[in-house]
Amino acid sequence: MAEIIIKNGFVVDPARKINGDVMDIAIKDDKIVEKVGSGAKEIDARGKVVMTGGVDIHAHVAGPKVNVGRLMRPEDKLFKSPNAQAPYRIESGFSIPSTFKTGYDYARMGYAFVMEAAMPPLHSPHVHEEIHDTPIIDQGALPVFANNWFVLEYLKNREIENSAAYTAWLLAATKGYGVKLVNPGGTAAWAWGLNCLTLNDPVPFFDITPAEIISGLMQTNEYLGLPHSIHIHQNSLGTPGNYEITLDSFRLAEGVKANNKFSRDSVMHSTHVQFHSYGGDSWRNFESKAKEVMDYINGQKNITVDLGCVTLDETTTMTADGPFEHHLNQLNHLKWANTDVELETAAGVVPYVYDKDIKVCGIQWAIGLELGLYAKDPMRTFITTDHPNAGPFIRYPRIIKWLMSKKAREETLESMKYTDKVIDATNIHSLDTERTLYEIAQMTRAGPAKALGLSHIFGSLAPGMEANVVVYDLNFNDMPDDPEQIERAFLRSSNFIKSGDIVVKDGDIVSHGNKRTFWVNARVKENPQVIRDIHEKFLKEYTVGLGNYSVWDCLAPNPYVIDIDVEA
Amino acid sequence: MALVTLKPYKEPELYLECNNISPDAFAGKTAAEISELEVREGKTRVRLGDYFEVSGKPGDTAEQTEIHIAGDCSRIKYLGTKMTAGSIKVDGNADMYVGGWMKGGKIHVTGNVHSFCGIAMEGGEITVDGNAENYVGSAYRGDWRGMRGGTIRIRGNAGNDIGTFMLGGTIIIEKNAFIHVSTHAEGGCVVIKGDVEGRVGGQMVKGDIYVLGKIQYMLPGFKKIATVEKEIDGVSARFNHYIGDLGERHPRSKGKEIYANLFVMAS
Amino acid sequence: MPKWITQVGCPYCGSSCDDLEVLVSDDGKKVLETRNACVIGNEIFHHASNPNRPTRPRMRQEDGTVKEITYDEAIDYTAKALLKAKKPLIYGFGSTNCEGMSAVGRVAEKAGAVLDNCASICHGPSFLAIFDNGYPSCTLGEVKNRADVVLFWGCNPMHAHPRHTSRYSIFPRGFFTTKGNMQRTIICVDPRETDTAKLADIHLMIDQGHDYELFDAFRTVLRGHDIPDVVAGIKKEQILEAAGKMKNGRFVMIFYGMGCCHTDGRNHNVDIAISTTRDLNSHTKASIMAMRGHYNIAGPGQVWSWQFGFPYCVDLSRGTHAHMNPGETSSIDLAMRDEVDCFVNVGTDAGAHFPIEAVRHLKKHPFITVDPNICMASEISDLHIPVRIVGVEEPGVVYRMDNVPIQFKKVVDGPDGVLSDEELFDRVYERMCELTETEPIWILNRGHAHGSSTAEQ
Amino acid sequence: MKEKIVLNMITQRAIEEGQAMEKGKTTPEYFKACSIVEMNPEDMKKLGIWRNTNVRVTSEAGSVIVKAIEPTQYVPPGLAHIRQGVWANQVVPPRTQSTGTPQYSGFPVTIEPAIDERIKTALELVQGAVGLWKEGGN
Repeated sequence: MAEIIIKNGFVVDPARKINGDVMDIAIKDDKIVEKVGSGAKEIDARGKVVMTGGVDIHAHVAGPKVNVGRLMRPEDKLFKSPNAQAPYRIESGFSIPSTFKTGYDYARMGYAFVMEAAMPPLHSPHVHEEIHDTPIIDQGALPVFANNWFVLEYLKNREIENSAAYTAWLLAATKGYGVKLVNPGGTAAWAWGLNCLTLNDPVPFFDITPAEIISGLMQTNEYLGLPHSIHIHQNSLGTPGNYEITLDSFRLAEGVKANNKFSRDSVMHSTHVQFHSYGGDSWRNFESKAKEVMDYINGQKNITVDLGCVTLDETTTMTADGPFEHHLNQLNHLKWANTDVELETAAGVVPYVYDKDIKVCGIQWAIGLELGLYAKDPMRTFITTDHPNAGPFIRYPRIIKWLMSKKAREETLESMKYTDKVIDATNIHSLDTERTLYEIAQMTRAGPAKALGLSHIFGSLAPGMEANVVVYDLNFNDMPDDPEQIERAFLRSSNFIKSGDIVVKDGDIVSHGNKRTFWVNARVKENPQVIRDIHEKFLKEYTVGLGNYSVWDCLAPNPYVIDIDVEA
Repeated sequence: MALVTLKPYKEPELYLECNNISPDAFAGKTAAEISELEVREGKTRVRLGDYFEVSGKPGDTAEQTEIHIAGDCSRIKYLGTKMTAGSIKVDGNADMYVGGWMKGGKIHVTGNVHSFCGIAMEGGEITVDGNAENYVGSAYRGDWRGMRGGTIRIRGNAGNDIGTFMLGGTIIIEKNAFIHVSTHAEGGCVVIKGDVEGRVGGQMVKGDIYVLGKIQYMLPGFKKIATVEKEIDGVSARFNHYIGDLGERHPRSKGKEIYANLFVMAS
Repeated sequence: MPKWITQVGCPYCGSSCDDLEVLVSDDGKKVLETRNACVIGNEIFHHASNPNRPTRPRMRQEDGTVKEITYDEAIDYTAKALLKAKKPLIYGFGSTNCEGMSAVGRVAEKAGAVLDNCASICHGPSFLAIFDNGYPSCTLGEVKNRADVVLFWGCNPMHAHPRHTSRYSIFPRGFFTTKGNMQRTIICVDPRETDTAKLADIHLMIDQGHDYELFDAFRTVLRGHDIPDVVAGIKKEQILEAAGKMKNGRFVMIFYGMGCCHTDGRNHNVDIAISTTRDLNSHTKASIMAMRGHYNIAGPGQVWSWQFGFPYCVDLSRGTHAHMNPGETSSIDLAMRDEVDCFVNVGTDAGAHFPIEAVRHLKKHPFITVDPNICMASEISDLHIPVRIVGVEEPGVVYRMDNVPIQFKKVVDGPDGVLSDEELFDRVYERMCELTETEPIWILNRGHAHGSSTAEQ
Repeated sequence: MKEKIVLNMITQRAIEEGQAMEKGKTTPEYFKACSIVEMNPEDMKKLGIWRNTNVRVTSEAGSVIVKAIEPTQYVPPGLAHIRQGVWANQVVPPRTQSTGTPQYSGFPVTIEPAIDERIKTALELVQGAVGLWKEGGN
């Protein structure tokens, strides 16, 4: 690695309030710098847009349930795998791509960092094995906490300090990045075939409610001062009328203040809100409540969201929300995989076809986009598809196209079989908002980097930042009339420099770059009770020895460890 | 119809994967161009002309193109896969995937075919004068969308997994079949003119099966509801009408459950 | 002083017990004693110190005898054989770590090979069933902590997984199962009265090969329909009794084995077992699990799924994309149809465990064995390359039968100069790159590590 | 008394086989554990043999000499069991029903007394099958 200069591009860097200024971006080794010498390699970006590398706050790209999806869907590969780009590795699959294809496709789109959104702690070695087989992109993973027996016990007794000590231990043991909640209490109930559909449903046996779990983990998170807030997939996902439960969950964050040294303001990241913004009381009168949900978010400062946009593809749903997948399977009767993980969590996987000619799918599509259009603060609203749940991540450029072009939205809406019914049940048709490149950069870069507590390395092109620079073939001053060109430009970048390595040229991979695994090491003062509890549970209830549980260092061979010292 | 003749003159060491022996791939080309078409033998790329003598001239479209393979294709895979129109005739045997993912046109094999004949077929006709191995008209692994249309006629015997995950179309086995007929099917019609060992209609949701011979082991999930007169593929007879698989889920229509039908010729 | 090493993983069966204790000699080279292992596991640890074990590659000579050669020569031979073959088959991985399985993926891609593992002749039909119907399963701790009705269908853990019943499925006391086996109803379906069947409360001695019909009967009964008086040799009353136990259980666990996968119908026996599990979830909580044979035979299914999208029978000969269709791209079919022209047997013994006719077909072409021990395959190979024993001399990640990854440690040093599977395959890959004058492609930029870093605030 | 009997064959694991296999496939333990066929005493009676008699087992795929023993785990009449391994695989049909997995269980075999015939060792069987066996071993 040496010096590179990207010359004369339209720089879009919201973190520095730069909006289309023609500038040079200089790189030395793996950092952005003020200037470089005359020997620097030049990349001509004249007439093209230059941004920092994308940051994906929520995608299922590595680990056991992703792999169950791959394993159980050979038909996702048949005639759907692109030809390998010699001399690089074979790429397989559409909705659940192989690790190689995952790394390559993210890189082609100019993404530098991807957060694996749900890591079952017992399976964390598997998650890390997949991460280190995913080329180019930096990754972290969020262990799941909200149905974990230790957490449920500590929070039932309101022992935040113990909960924090356990959380810190588990983050280090799993090399995890932050605190993920999936269907709090509901997944624990699923171990007996049950669920928690509201915030006050008692969790069987544990004598605690989802609301108490959410509040308790929020307190735990801020007690530790982790870089990221809690990251929550709320109860009652995908059910008509669930927006009220969504709003109830949001309200738990009212008055809670962010405590951290990473310039993060939020205390709750609510993920794939599209699945949680449903009105009506059945699929018959199902309707959008995107406005109600976004109105609330717009009025707050300490909550961030990602969209979870439906892309109208055949895809594979997968979530630690075990009972939801069982429910979905009873609706579509396709194959169903499930894994209940001892003491910790569960997961389910079901293929799903979002058919634009099915009314409900059309409404779901509209809800995701409405959320993105209603958002007043693009720094707190991020573009995702909950990959692969609402669609594969390679559709991000398509979502950008829809958000940037009313024409593109109308074309899709018009192509549906039940256009009028979708219009009746949503507001998409009346929304004229078109997002700008500046806002798109906020929603895919500056915003998620800040929410993850990584704004000191990602999300901006300021000198000193990680040298992630992407060039898109779009003329800032003369954006194309044809929205398809927007999608094409974002799908295959002209150039992508990742940590100082040129990894993509003209949309093709040219290097495997140098990927890293991000994890958080929070040091708390020794807590003998928690240590005793851990030893006891491993002796009595787990089937794996404590000594074989913590992820070996060699499984995350290129670590980026964020150390935190927690003052008692 | 314009005729192209392929005469095999060399046996491959392994097997040839000939996805492009189809009227669609040949249409509008000269014999020389057809000879140049790439086929695979393992990881090596070879030309069609390395193994076949190509003569004649195809039509401008698939529909106008008739392919005659004047010789045995026991080591040729993927004949006529994805074809949409026109015809292929093979003098002799053919290997796996004959007519797989086929959408239209006709294939006639005078000998036997190996497995996966007519896999995920959507339309057209396949006729095999000899026997077929397994997975006639089934789905590709993992796909719930099996055969959707068209007709497969096997004049001899067939093995297991006939019409697995079938949604539409017709499969006729003129002699005997082994096990697993219309497993997981949600439509379509399978006719077995000879005997079947068992597992007929397991996990079947919808669709029809006719067995003109005997079923050695009936599934417990099938229940006899009537004896009916039926005509099927030129045979009129009395059949015992069973419904099932009672162990499987079934859609409801107008308050009634819709079952799969199994008709077994009454002795 | 000899030293006890604790929480050691056992490289034998799919139970992948990780609670063994191994006494290692002063010099760290010899296993003296083991605790907690079953008789078979115990044998593995002691066998490592067998003085007759080969420690150098052995090449077969024209007169049929073998001669020791260097690793460099063996690597060169293997690389050339793989490059020369039009369609090589690399098969095995019954006793290899995931690191080795990952390394071989790179080799296979370069060689345009078919990559297959022992599931092909074992639980392969389970994969076919999972493709068609999914897999509602759980980890073994769920069984220990919750299961009150446990079915063993066509499997015999008392023989094939000796500690399974004591660690997970019948005897252990768990969080909600504090009375252990007293709290569990055990149902066994098997044509023989196996040692597992002897432990069962209900033994359904099924007519061999009629599992599908019996499952169909259970499903039919669960939906409230009548069934014939006898199905698959089992009386209706017995079927109703067993179905009642399952319906009334709070957590029903179905373990199944080769009794389903090795007989007529293969995958569909598992397929309908999965349907039955799904049906039971409308009444109570139910889960199903394949009794995988080896301690890491779930491993290649995982590694190759994330690398290529398929758990086994991965045909990479096209070079551009992976293709899988068991029946076509499966080892036995490839062998019997003469569809491959080079065979590499890794960490298994195809010589002993393939039907002999398939071995004869494979032997027409170059035949290479990579395995720590002398086995039937090594004794008919053109080349035998010994490697370190995973779980004894080589650490690594392994996947237990429930797909839980377990990090197995090493307990003793391997024989001097003997490579691990991963080292061997990486060197074969590098040699293939040299021979083809191409650049090796590694995922992680080797020699360019950032190292640990602390965020500065 | 019959000269031969047709039984339904299965080949499965046994702990003795597992232990011996790990010891080594050329050991006497492996020979003892695997070169046997378990059959119901009634079937032995039909065949007119005593337990521990050598028999020839023949399937569509081949033929092997093994010792008939009384089942260590009960086998009903009509069924026979050879523990998985070298001897079993001399007779296991390689047909897979296009699933990839051979017919390791549920195939018909003919069993006939072979009192004077010798049971071959594992090495002799496997090396013999591929033309590498030399008398006296190698």
